Amino acid sequence: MFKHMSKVFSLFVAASMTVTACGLASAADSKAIKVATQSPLSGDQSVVGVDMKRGAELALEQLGKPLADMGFKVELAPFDDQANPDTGVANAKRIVSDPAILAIMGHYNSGVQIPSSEVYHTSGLANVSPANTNPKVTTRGYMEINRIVGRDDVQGVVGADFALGLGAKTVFVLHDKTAYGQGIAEFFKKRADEIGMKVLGFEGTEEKANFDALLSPILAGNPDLVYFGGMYSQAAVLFKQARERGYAGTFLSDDGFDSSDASKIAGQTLIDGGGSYYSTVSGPASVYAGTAKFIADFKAKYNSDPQPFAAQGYDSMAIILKAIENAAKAADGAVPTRAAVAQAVRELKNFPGITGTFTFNQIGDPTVAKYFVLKVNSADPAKWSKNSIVKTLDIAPPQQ
Amino acid sequence: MITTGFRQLFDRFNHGLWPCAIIIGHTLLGTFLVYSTPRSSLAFLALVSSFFSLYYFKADTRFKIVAGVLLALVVIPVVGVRNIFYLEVIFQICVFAALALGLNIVVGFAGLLDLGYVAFYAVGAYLWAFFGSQQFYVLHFAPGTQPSNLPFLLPGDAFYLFMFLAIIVAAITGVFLGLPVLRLRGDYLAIVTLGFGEVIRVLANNLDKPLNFTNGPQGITPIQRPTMPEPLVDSFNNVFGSLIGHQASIADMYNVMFYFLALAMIIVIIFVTRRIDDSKIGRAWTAVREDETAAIAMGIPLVRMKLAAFAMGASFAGVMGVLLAASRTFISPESFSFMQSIGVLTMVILGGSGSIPGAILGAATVTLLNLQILQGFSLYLSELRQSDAVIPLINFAWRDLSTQLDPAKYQRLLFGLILILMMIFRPGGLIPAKRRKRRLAGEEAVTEQ
Amino acid sequence: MNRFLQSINARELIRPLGQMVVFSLGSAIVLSSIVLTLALGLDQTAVGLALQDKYNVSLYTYTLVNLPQVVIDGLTIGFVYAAIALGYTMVYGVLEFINFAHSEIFAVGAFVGVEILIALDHSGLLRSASLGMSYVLLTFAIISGMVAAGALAVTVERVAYRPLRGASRLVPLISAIGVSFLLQDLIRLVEGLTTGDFNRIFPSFGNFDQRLNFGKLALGETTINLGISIKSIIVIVAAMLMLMGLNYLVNATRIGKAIRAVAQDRPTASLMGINVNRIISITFLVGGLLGGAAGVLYALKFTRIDPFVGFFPGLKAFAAAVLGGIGNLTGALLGGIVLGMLETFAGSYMGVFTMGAAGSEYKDIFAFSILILVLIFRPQGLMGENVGQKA
Amino acid sequence: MALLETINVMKVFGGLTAINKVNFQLEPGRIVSIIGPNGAGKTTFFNTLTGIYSPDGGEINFNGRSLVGLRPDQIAARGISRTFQNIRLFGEMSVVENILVGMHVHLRQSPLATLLHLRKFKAEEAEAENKAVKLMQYVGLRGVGNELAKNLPYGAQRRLEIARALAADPLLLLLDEPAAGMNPQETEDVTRLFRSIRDDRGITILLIEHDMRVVMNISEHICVMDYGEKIAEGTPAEIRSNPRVIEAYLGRGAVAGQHEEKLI
Repeated sequence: MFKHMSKVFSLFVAASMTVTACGLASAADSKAIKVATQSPLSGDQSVVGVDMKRGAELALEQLGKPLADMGFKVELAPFDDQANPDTGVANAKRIVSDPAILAIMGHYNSGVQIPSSEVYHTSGLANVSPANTNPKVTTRGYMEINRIVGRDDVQGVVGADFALGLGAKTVFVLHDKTAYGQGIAEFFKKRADEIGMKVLGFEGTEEKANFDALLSPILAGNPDLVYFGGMYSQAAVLFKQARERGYAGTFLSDDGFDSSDASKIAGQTLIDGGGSYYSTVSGPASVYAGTAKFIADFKAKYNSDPQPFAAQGYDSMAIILKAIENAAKAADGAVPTRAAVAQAVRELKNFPGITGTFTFNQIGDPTVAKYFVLKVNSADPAKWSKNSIVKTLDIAPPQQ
Repeated sequence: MITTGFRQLFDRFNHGLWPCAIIIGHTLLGTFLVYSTPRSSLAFLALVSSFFSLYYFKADTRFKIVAGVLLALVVIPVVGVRNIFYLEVIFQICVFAALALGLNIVVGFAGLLDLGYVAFYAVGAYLWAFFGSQQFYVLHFAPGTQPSNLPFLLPGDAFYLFMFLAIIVAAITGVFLGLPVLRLRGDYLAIVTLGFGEVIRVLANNLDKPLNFTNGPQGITPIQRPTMPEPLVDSFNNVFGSLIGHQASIADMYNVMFYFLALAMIIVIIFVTRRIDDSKIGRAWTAVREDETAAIAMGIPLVRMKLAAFAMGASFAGVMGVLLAASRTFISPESFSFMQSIGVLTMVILGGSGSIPGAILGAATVTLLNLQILQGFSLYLSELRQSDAVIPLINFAWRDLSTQLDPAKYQRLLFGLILILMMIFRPGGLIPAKRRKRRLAGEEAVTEQ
Repeated sequence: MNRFLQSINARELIRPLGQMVVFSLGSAIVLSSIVLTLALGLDQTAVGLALQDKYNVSLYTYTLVNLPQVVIDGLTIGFVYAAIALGYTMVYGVLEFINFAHSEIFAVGAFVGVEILIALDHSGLLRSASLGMSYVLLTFAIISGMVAAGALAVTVERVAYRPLRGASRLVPLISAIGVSFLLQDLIRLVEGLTTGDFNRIFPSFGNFDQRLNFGKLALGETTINLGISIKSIIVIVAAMLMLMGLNYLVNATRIGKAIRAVAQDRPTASLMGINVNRIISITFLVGGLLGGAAGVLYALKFTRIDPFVGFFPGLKAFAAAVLGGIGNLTGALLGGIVLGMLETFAGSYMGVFTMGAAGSEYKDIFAFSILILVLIFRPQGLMGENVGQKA
Repeated sequence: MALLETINVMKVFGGLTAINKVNFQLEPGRIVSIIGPNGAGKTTFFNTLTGIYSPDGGEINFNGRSLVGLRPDQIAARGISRTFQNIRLFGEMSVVENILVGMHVHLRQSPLATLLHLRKFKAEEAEAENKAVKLMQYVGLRGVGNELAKNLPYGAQRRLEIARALAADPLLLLLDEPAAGMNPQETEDVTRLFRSIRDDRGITILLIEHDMRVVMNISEHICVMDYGEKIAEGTPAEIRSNPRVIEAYLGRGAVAGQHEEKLI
């Protein structure tokens, strides 16, 4: 037995030696630039995390040309934060200690982004976040930290205003007990109270399958609208079960609902009754031609539909590449410093992405977040991209 | 055959002045490698592994102490400030080693399988997170809706007080949980502690209403750190500045400081554990683990001894929780998942249940695997995939390799494999626990077999 | 044929049915009276007034009108737990060993069943199937899931548990935890390599999503549709069949006799010429078959599965098995029903009774607290026998 | 006054009465045996005395105080030590440590003294170690202090178990089949050991034994159990000729035959 162990061990040593050797070899290239990504690539949140990374990968592949023409070799350095703050911080420190890395696209979990970005901040590494909606991400006022998604206190408000516009008088607010879902739901509830809607209940649940118990108080109250803050994987299951139990009102959810898998799960139940809506920053094909192309390209490359935040991953990477390009031009084609890249990200004006046009304010929020509210039009997952815009809102984030 | 060859080689050099030479050589080589190739995983492994040649080779104790102190207090901080990733890895090894040592008391010494160990870690972390942040003034606000510019409840230096408080609070939590469940049979206990771990996590996730104690899934931030004495920063820079190559910032120094704190905690924990293990309590634990019925018939109060083990393990985790909260300045329920408990258990089992050096080796191995080696492999594969490289013989382009095969994704698989293989082939772990040989007066010399 | 019929012991088939009825009614009545008493007591307090304000009905009426549906929901999930718990309890009864990996065996069953249905869906067979055919296809998927899970369970036992027999109790348990984690990532790996995505969705076909409505109950300004979906009925019926079949196997067949003998006294059974290893393999096979079937049923009921789908239902089912008295088949049924009911009652009413301070997010904790309480006062579980410690 | 006294002690498992109203008195300083066929309830009686089972009725008094309701460790602390029918040593601990565990109740060792290795801690440990080595030698084990208990040969394990029990300085020593599995020479040795334990240390001994040579050789008093009841009590000579005992051991027919023989 021990013999085997030593064999395994020597294999292992040999393997790590190769890794090191190759690592050394590639670092030698003077115009090599790396952009890191951090998202959960393992565990149960990897569904979203992997596609976020793929979005970035696709962006690098499609948009890396200007930099390549300038003689740079841009590489992706994908990290797995395992949705775990400890791993995230360790990776962050590894990332900042690699001088070839000029920027980082990440994270999915605010719980990982906040401690990790402390590290980026101290090293002056530009971070563009595709998914973290927690206000704390930007309210710390760090120069390097930006995000392209709206804040909880914006999207929740958008949802509530839209619900009122639909004529909803009573609502039941649910969320998935994650920083993301609960954040949005809290602000939805707050806004709903302010504008005079009656909030019948406010509940969080980590349940992924059996919503029966939760549905009893909902059906007893028969609200005009049910709001879910969280991801489609829970929301669609919940909506389906509610509809099957005879709920006839309207469903509303957030940008975590923007996945064709939602209709794969819930199908016709999303169309019945008062129908289903979701707010999103990711513009539909009819407004942004880029979105349709992105979905098609993504599907061609990875053989599956992009999950929520894949498009944001794409845009974050696009912004980073553009900023590096600008900074490199300012430096006369030399490899720019991290500070210059961070500065360049902040200074981008009206950058056209596939999920919006981005300009960052002084704390790194997009100055105007464009929100769409979409209606699910078909039970067929293939027609998800045909969902129609029912409302468009431009909202500036709070200035703190 | 390789093993015996290796052992012969080892024995040949393990006497006289050889060990000192090897230790010095190993350390110097490691330091040199890390210096010359600042981002090579292998160089770093070479440096870290010098702790183990320090442990394995027979040398004068005074020499070992001096070498160990130099390595831990000079080499690691200097190397760590040059490359903060290394310091972070070492820091995490220390934190997990402390946790593994704590769990080792419960699982290894007393034989109680605790699958919810991070619950106590969470208790300590949230203790300081609540009192060391603005959370006290947020009690009546829903998560995310609090006003900004709130004052802090306590000064940052209360941190040191809370390290002591955490010992007590976590121990009380341990007793509180232990009292009802420690009468249960071993395998029931495992499941109940698993449930308890989940309960604590769910509580942390949900105690944002009716009163907002934990800020729910949003987590608590900012959490204060103890103040950093300015002279320390200055003198560090004066002494080591030239070695490091740049001036250490306050943030760097905090990294060093928390590393020192974690290291100090490990030393305290090892000291306490060894002393207790070598007393009637330690013997009682082992007796309980070996045979409960015989132990109780010898007058050992079963429940009280199990509670003692539980409380002691819990208190170690509690202290490390406080340390973690302060070093991260942020705490959220995601840090305390079942996965973490299993991770710590894996460390204990891999190193050797009941073995103190084993727990440390286990923590180091798993942490290095997770943070350095698997991630390193994945990054390497990712680089290959972006290159035009081809595997020569089978003409397979790396580009086509599925990202599903990235090793970093398979942490659970790795933990699972370690647990199964260790149980089947080496249940004693990498460094099996050894009973201390006593020098018994009146006994004739015991011959080694 | 006649001889075969005679050889079937009718009582062994009927007995579990009677027990199910008793347990279901019993737990329903006990829990209902508790919540109704609570509601009556809280009716005129702030709790009742808050509800009056939002729903425009009294707390008592609200509680009463919701009851029938809550009971139906509780029973459905209770039967799911019971079906999974049977696998734990079978193995525990024979080996005194918690098969921690049972939850992943359950998940593998679910994946195999769902993948087969997805493949049928792609081939167009599913959508064109008649009603009768759709039931045949569902049965086929369930059986495939069972076979895969059963084979896996036997393999796992051979590879990861058998070499450890005779070691202290914790050793195989730790190995089982390892197997559980290993399998989660293996499912993910295989699904990821073959389909690129590990979130799988039970295709919609047949009439399983339809709901049988029993009637409407008026509650303030709204009405509540009382009913049960066809898939819930399938789940309950299948769980009943599984329990009856298992009960029969254990109590009225030669293999069952051998299983019981091994459970009671392994060395003696071995001396009597029983091949202990074979019986243990059979036990794992049966546990795996049941787990696989439960997995496909779970996917049918709740639509979406992922590689980690087994963990929570597995934990709950284990709690159910312990609650009922682990090693006892009837106990698993009782534990499942009680746990399902408790959880559903807590989830449905806790939010109202605490004025929203603690809602259904605590229902898992609630289940665990009950488990801990039961273990403190009755460590052998509700139906377990008190086996004295041997000195 | 009797050292140990049981009054109508009962223990019931399910429907089975394992011990039925046993009245038993044990005078200090004696060696007494309990005999009886397999399943007579002897070991259950031991387990009830030592608190592993709590009695379902009756009284148990030891040294003038009731033992009912006490935990096994509390009973052990009162001065009852025991060995087990199927040896239960702490296999992964060394021989000396096994004996040290037996001293658990007598060691003071405050936490502070333990952590700081105060002088009184060191002195106590050293003294305990010395005592352990002496005990080892007393039961006839030499040079194995650092061996793991599981590595000892069978006979040595039996001796070690006795040493461990003696380490607690008990008033009463309960031995459950201490000579089982031993050859005649070993049996003779341990029998001598038991007698010296009583003679040198004044420890009262109660033993369960099947080997009648041991029983008849060593016991001053014998108690016979069958079907959970005490059926006879007396000196070895009395027991040897007691018809109920012969009946219990040989079956009813044998006794009837014997009677017939006498009648004729």
